[in-house]
Amino acid sequence: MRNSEKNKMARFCDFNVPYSENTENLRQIVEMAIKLGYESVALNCTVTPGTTKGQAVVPPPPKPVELSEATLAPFMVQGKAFQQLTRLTAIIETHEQKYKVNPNNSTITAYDILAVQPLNLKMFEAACKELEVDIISLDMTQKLPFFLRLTPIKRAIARGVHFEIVYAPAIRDSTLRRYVISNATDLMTFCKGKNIVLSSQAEKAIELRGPHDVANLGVLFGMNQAQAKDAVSINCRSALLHAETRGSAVGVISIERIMKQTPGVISVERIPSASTDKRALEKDSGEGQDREDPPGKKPKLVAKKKIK
Amino acid sequence: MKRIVSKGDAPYYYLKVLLEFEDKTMTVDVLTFRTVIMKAMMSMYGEIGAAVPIDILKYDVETMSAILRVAGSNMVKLWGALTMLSYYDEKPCAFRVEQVSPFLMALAASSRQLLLHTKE
Amino acid sequence: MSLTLKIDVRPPRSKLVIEKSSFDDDKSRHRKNVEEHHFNHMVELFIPGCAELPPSVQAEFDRCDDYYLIKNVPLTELINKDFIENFVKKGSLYMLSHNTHIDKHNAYAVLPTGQLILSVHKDTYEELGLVGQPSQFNRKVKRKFVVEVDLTQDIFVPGKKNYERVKQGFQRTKLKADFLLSWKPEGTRQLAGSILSHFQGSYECERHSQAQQTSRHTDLLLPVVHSTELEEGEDGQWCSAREWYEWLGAVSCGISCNEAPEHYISRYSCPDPNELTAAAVRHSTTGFIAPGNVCTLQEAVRSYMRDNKSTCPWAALTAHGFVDSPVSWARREHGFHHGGENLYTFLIFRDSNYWLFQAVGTNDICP
Amino acid sequence: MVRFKHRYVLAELVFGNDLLVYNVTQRVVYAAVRDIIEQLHGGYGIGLFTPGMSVKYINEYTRMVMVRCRRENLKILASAIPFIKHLPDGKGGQFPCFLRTLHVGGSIKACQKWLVQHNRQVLPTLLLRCTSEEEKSRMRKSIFDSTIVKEEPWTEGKNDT
Repeated sequence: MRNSEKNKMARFCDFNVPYSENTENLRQIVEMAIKLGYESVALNCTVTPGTTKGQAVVPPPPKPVELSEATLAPFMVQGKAFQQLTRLTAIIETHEQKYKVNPNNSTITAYDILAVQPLNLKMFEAACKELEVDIISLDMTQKLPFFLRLTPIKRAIARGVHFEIVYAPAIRDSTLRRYVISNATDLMTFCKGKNIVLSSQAEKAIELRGPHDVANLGVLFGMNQAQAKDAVSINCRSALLHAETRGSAVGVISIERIMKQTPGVISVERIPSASTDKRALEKDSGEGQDREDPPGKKPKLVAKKKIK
Repeated sequence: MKRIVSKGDAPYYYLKVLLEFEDKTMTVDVLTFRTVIMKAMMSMYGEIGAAVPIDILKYDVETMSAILRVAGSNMVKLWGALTMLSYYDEKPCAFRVEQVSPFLMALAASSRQLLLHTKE
Repeated sequence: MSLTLKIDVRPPRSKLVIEKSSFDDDKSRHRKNVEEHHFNHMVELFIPGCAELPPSVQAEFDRCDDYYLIKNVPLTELINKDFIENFVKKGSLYMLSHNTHIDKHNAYAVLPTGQLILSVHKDTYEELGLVGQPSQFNRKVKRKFVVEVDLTQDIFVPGKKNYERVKQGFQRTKLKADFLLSWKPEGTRQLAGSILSHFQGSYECERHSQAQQTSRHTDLLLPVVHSTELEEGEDGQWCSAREWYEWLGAVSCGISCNEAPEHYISRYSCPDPNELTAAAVRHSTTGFIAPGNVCTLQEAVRSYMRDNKSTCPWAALTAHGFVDSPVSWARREHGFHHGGENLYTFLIFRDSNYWLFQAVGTNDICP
Repeated sequence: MVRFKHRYVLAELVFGNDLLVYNVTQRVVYAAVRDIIEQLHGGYGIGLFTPGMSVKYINEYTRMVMVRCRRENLKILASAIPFIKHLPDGKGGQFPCFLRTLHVGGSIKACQKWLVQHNRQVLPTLLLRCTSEEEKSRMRKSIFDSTIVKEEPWTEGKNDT
């Protein structure tokens, strides 16, 4: 599977670099991200599906930014590589749009990460409970159009879906900051610091902040020290791994991995998923993010199996 | 022989920070630098935040880097305020926090920036 | 159940251990402390009342061993039988993976006691198939594991089950890293350089030497300390150990604290009471410094302090540990949260008393 | 049941001049509290504080206000209330006024019980303050139905669930 080789480490990630046609600006942002110590960024395309009749308007994934040798020099060391991912954020408001975010759509699967931004409670609940997405992003720069509820959030955490908090708007403007803080702390009361991804959405290079700074912001939003650091490293990785398994099949799957050196099945891991028994899920929810780490090297989908 | 173990919250925290303007030619003197920090605290935590004692132990005008000292209980707040700062005098800028430690001694060197020296 | 958000704005935890003892004390652990702190990247000596570094001490600094950087070494190379027999068992071998951030990457180290320590992520751990302990930090979510392989065990030889298992694991995972290496052979018959020739054929090797730096201070205010009292004197006759430690840090960072600037800028100044010294010298060396060197250095400083009749009231020797080392002291696990500090300072008095400051960051076990 | 816990702060509006009756609404008190918190605790304080905050009750005659906040934010509110010095009079000006915190309760009901007790004690003094019979009857009425919130409580947007 893509990227699985590189995903072994708890690298620092920024999963929201808005993609724009302005390549120069984009390059500056990515270069700044490298300078600050990020090892992985995701270029984000935001779309409102279903705006025209018929097929959703989903652009093909953006091409990675071309970087000079000099910027990549710190990664030339053994075992490191800079990773550029692509991410699609779909703004959903109606049921019609919801069905457009279909993992079977080939343009959508071409993206590494799939995120949704629900605009009302119905869509939020749908995103938490059933939609096959990796990240739920809420527009925190204004008063949320609905009240968060514990049940769907719990469900989303159990499914391994992550919530995103973007910090760059808070840096940009003091009014937006108020809303971001208020919404982020609100979200934190429900999810208790679990399954949070902190990302930038920086429009300019100067709006990016270093990973440790961002982790500290997480503490101000109500996470504890360890959780806050995870929100810029491990959780991003979990979201990415969630994305990879989503691409392989809808529903419950088990991955069997075949080693090169020793032929035969080495380990079987199960990924908790939507249609699993709810009780079993809640039991797992504590370490849900950890359980779903699929094995590192070349996992090969062998069989689909339902867990009773 | 006597042994004192202090665990948990350190009385002071030290931050090695660097102020960066989008316009690379900008420089500020130490007084302005202090004002920038105070403004950052003010906008984030209001008057109570602005009253937090912060010491600039060392400031280098050339690189606009400084070593700050703050009470341990206010460290997270100060760091957050520095992170959130985006403008000074309408000019976009950012604080880069390079090292944070409860021991001033630890800021003297960092093995992550270790340069291997070769004898000529 | 109620929903409450507890915002805990306390800083990450840290530990500072201050110990007071005498070099003459049988129970004194000064030697053990130095020897067990395996990986140092900077050693700094501060002597007040001296304009120049004493020649005997300078000689010790010059005698610090060179170290090597060996690139792209697979871990299977470390369990090579020749390597274990010729180097691990015949001397003190210090190896530490270079440019691996312990909070993000896998990190490896070989201790002079013959243990190979791997601090690996969950995926690598599972693939490795070796028995290890989950990291002491973040116990709830097990994401890092520490695997110890004792290289010096008699049964750890090719053909034995354990050995083959380790070897298979390393081959399967293809773990590789750049290593910093320093080797001190037992006895004098062998040359330290022979380890280089072992690797030179197959891997890119670089020889590095310690970088030394001296800085001199004039008219410096020294805080007054009393060798037997760690706490502040009741009537302000001497400073507390903590104040002194902060002050030494300030000197090392190049902060001038003779007089406090404007109150608005900083309220820090040299702790009271203090006395003026005409000159002071600070000498540091950076690189990959084996504890043996620190030991001899400490001895040299002690003998200088005993003989010298000059005005120097004390000397301070600080060693900074690698922030990304998987162990801090002995085999105590070390991690990196925001700083990864692990360092110690000896404050050596003329009357063979000493204070030892051991400072560790968040993800660390109390030394 | 999962719910937010709140704290209700009962405070008395103290005007510089007792004889003037100002038209103080919930909206005015809400804005005053919010502004003072922003001044004292900045954007971070206001961001933490706004969710769950509302002015639940106000009585112009007995000059009582009840402010609700989340339990964990009580300290912020309690520390900020003494700093209110003025309230806008609705004509673009300000009049001096401060809030005297009288009681903090965990539910509206507890606060109401306390308020009834309190009103009983201060009723004679309140009645003295009135100048006409009509005013007296209005005062009595307002005390009797002190339990009933006259308007919908005003907050920014809606209340929490």
